[in-house]
Amino acid sequence: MNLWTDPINFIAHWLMALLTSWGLAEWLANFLIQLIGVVVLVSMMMLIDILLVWVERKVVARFQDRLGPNRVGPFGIIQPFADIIKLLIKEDITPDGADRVVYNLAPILSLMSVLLLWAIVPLAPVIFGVDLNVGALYIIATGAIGALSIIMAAWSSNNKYALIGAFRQVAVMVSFEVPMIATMLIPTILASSMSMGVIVHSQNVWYVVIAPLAAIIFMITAIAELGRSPFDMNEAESEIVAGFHIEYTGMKFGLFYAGELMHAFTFGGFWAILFFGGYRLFGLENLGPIVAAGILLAKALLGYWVIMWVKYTMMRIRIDNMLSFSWKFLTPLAFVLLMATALMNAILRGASSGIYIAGMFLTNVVIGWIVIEILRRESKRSRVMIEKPIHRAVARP
Amino acid sequence: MIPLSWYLTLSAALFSIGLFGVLSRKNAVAILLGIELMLNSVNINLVSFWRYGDITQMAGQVFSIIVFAVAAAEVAVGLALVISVYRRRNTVIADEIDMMKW
Amino acid sequence: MTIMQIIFLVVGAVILGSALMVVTTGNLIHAALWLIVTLFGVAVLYALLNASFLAVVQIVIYIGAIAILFIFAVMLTRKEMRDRGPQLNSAWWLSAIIALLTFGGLIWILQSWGDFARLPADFPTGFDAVGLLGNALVSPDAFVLPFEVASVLLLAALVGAVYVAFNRK
Amino acid sequence: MTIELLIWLIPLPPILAFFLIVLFTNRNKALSHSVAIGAAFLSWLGGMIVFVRALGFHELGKEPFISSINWIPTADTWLKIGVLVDPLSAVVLFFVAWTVLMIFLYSVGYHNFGQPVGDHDQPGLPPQGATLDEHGHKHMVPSIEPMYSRFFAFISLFAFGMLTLVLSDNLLTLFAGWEIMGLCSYLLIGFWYAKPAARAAAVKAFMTTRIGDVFMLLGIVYVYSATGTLSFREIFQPQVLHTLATVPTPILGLSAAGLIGLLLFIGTVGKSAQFPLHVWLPDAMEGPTPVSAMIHAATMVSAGVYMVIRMFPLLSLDPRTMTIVAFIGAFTALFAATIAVAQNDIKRVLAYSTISQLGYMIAALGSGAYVAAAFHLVTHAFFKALLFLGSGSVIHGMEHGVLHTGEHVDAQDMFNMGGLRKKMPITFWTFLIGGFALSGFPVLTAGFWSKDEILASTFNGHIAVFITLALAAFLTAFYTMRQITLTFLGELRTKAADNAQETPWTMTVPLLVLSVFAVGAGWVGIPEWFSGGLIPDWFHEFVGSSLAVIPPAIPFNLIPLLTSLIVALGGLLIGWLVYRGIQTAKQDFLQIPVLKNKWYMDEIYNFLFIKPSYWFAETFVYKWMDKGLIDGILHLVGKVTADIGSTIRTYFDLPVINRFFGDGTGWLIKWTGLNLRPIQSGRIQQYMLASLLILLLIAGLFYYLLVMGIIR
Repeated sequence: MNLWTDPINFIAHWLMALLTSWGLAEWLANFLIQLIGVVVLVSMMMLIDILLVWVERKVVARFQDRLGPNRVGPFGIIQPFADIIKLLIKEDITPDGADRVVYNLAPILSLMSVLLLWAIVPLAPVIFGVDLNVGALYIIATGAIGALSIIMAAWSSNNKYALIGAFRQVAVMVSFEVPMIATMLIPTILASSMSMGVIVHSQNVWYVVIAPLAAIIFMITAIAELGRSPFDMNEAESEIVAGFHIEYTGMKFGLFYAGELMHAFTFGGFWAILFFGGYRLFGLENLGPIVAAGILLAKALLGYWVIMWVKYTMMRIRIDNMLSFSWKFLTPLAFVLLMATALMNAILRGASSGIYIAGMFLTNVVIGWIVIEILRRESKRSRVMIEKPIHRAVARP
Repeated sequence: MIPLSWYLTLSAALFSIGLFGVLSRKNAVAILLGIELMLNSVNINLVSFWRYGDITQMAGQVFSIIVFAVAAAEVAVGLALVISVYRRRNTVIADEIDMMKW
Repeated sequence: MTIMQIIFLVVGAVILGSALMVVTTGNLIHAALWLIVTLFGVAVLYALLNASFLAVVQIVIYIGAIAILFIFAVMLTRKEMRDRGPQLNSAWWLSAIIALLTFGGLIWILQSWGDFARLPADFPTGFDAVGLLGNALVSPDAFVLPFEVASVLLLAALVGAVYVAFNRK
Repeated sequence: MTIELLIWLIPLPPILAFFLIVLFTNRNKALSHSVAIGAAFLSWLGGMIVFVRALGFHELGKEPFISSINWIPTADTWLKIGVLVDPLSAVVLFFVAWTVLMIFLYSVGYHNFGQPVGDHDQPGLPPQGATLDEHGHKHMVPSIEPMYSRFFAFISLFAFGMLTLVLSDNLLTLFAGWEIMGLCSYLLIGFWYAKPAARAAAVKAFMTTRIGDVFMLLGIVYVYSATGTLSFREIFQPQVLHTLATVPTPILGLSAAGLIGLLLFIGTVGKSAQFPLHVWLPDAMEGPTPVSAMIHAATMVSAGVYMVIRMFPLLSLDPRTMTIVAFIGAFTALFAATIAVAQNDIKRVLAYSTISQLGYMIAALGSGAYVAAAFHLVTHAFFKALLFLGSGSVIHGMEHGVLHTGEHVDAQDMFNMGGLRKKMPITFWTFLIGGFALSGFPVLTAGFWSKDEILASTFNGHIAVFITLALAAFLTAFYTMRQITLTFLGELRTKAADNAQETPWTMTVPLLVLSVFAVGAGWVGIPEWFSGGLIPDWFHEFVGSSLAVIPPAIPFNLIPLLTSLIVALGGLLIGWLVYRGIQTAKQDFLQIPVLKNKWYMDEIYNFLFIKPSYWFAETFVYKWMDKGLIDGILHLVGKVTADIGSTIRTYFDLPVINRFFGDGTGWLIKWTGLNLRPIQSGRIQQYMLASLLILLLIAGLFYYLLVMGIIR
């Protein structure tokens, strides 16, 4: 075992030897090493986060046909640091009648819920925080904490707009979690495990080929969970000034902001892990863990780019349309997909991999076609209804 | 190695605290909170019995999952009741909801 | 005093303390938030008991759904932000006595049980509890019936909640 | 798919069809009947596959297709449900599948599918016909049944019951199917529930069969308590049978086996309308004709016989039981036949003939002729279903004529028909085949072989039974010919008959199919001596093999053969000669009251059971006990007490009680109530508090007592 093939464990052993030679108790040393690992991981992520600010601003500028930050440093790459300084020196206002503890706790929770996700991300075969055997559920769990932080922020800042935003956001989260879980279960079925490591490891063929629809749905639900446009009901600037973080200033707002970017990036990463083979890229990952990690981060960046693309090219959807979109369209579709996948998986289990993949893909194609048909009919009918609406009494239970 | 007694004591304490909440809180929502505490203590017992008994027998975990389901159902219905009561009587104080007397 | 025990004691203290806050704090939102702390502690306990699946499910269901539902309910059933006046009813001391009695009685009966202080058999490595649980939940000679009944119960609760809370105006 | 799984699946489609129709498709008539027929077809397909596999598989009697699963946990064992196909149930399954499918098909035509909706039809009444306005002149045509889908739902449920019963491998599921069919027959007899007659008939059928069922349930319970199992295979273990045969019972010295057999047999008496409990079957003809054909000829009444045949190893243990069975059967055969000769309603004749034929089977079984009984069961199912459907077709044709002419005649009275052979040829020929089969027309028809086998097997041993059955056979041939002559031959007696017309293909096709079986079903059982051993008696070997020891073939004997030839041909001939000339009911010398009124059975029952219970309730309990005795005493007591009371009131009550105690108590109670009122505060938490407090106290008390050892 050398630094190249297995850096983390290498360093860990070295540290272990060092600390024990200093006469630390076994478990204490172990604990310390774990702690150091966590700190390193988190700070790395925060570093990436800072870069993400720059990326985001550049990309949005390009989308809006601007130059974007280009003054501070080459290509304005130092811009984020300037932003941070600005945020830090801003006045930190706490609104009157706010619930101080909760108010200050919320942004931390918000960022924490994102960073927690990275505990289960397998950056490389040998670089991962912990390989939970219930990884998929873990993602949802942390998402729950995120929703919690939003509610806390909104309620504690004693502001109607904030509360409305939080209500919307939580409604969205709760309703989009359902199809998200369902789509996460599809890779789970295919890999017959919830552990991210196993899922990545068993993707000799990327699951996006085997379950393309699932990948798409996952992306949509992910964007909704993030509360980014077109699903940014929680901070619809034009309606409720900035939603749940309306009252936050300075670094607290900065935490929310960083959390959002990080969240987007993380979901890009999970998209890659669940459907695009994680750190695997045609055997390149065998060059070494560092390369593998690089591959994963690159893929995550691509997913993040897709999210930004959607964000800056689509306009906001009304809340009720959005919820009905989740409940009446995504959820049924996701469950149909789930059942179909399970069924085909059981049927094609014995078959050769070629047939297996072809069958799965065809199933998806067929389902997708049917869905498109239904949508076409539906939209036609709704158009007719808009042209000459039928006045019927509102249904009462 | 943690002895079973710790878990049982903890859950008993949690149960009693929940009981206290149920009996003494004014606000109906708070009463439901107390009930949640009691359910959780029950779950702790179930899981710890699973762990300290024969771990190949899944009954403990299965029943705690069923308790999850029951808790979810109970909260949904209970809060719905509270909300509709609030709509009609404009209060959620358990003591003020006393139409059923005399 | 192993590290496990230390963790347990810390978590237990957190659980009990936050539970006490839940039932005593005057601010309902805080009560709900304290409940979340309690639930989180319970999840950690599950993790200590090697029931990882339950731990995660605890967070997903309780914190992700139930607690948030509570906060909603609290927000929906009030006019102003703070609750005024005492949150405990007049007979709270009696309730406290009863709670204490219950606790004492439980412990008293438990400690007379032979296996009260038994130690766990150490957990076999690579023991797939989740798989077993899944099989137990769906295999006909195990718990599929209770499981299905629970699902039916959930459905009924769903419909009932919608019906009860529906605003007829 | 293993054969066992297939057997499991056979009864499924009808029940699914039932729920489908009841829940979803009952608005759409066409969909409903296609669902029902589709289900029947699936069951038929499965049945045929199983049957063919059963044929192909020798040693079926030794190890039949059997599979069973646990159903209800009892203390330490399970009540199992399962399926069993041995030779017996294979053949029964065969004819059940066929008849059911045919009758489903027939019902479409019978309920006038495709005809317009009636002018003033309403649910619960038979369709009254619709006025059709064809270019100017109006005329009446049959109208579609208002409760069309409902009918198909019911018969689907019925088919499920029958298949369950046939395929079940234990008494429990058999009984379940049995009761499902009882329910269905109630629903279907009372299908036109707005007709009082139909209502009464339904109730009568239900009550009468219920009597039998109760005894049967007793028998089943007895079996379970005696052997601890209900599965046929386990009951028929030699040692179990032996114990059953040896254990004595308090009741008239029968052995346990004998008593169980008797109880179960009473169930059969109720279900397949044997002598004391036969009264419901003729009235059941109030239901639609397919129902009569399916329930009261082909399947349900056969179920009773099937059950006793199934329990034959148990039954045959006790000679006394066998004798009772044999004589009840023989008597019923003759008795019903005598009634049948005097009926004018075309369906009632068939009903009584059904009773008598069932009597045949019971008698054969009672005299130990296992195979003969099963054989007659099969053949009879086919030709009796055929006859019923034929009569239904005749009635349908007549109704068409009645509607067309508007002439008010009973469409079921044979004296209003006559000469219909020209009007409805297909019905005529198929009916003729069925009739000849029923009367046992020699060599060709199925009835001959089965009946002859029965006669032959009763001849050695039970000579009395033999004679009775021979007489019954003669009467059978006689009334069959009477029916055919009155209905089809001679000239047209009414305008309605003149305007009768052939029924649609949905009704004629089943007739044709069934007539094929009515002829062919007999040939599988031709005894060895007839063909000189060229054709083996396949049926005998096949079905016989389901017994532990295959019964020996009946030795050839001239007398029974001659008898059956004579009675059959003679009956037919005489029937024709007599009724050739008769045109109206007046000329019919057999219309003597005692036969017309079915030996006054209903009146006797009325007198024996119904009147007495009425009298008991009305006169004895109400008039004498209540009014006379009790009220008298009460009045006396009342009078005396009133006097005493008034005195006491004036001198004691008013001053002491009222003033002091009365008002005092009132005041006290009011005071108490006022002071206790706060306890019921309507505050849930206080209630909880109190209850918990008391709970804790009680718990502590009990714990204390336990520790003290005062209670243990």
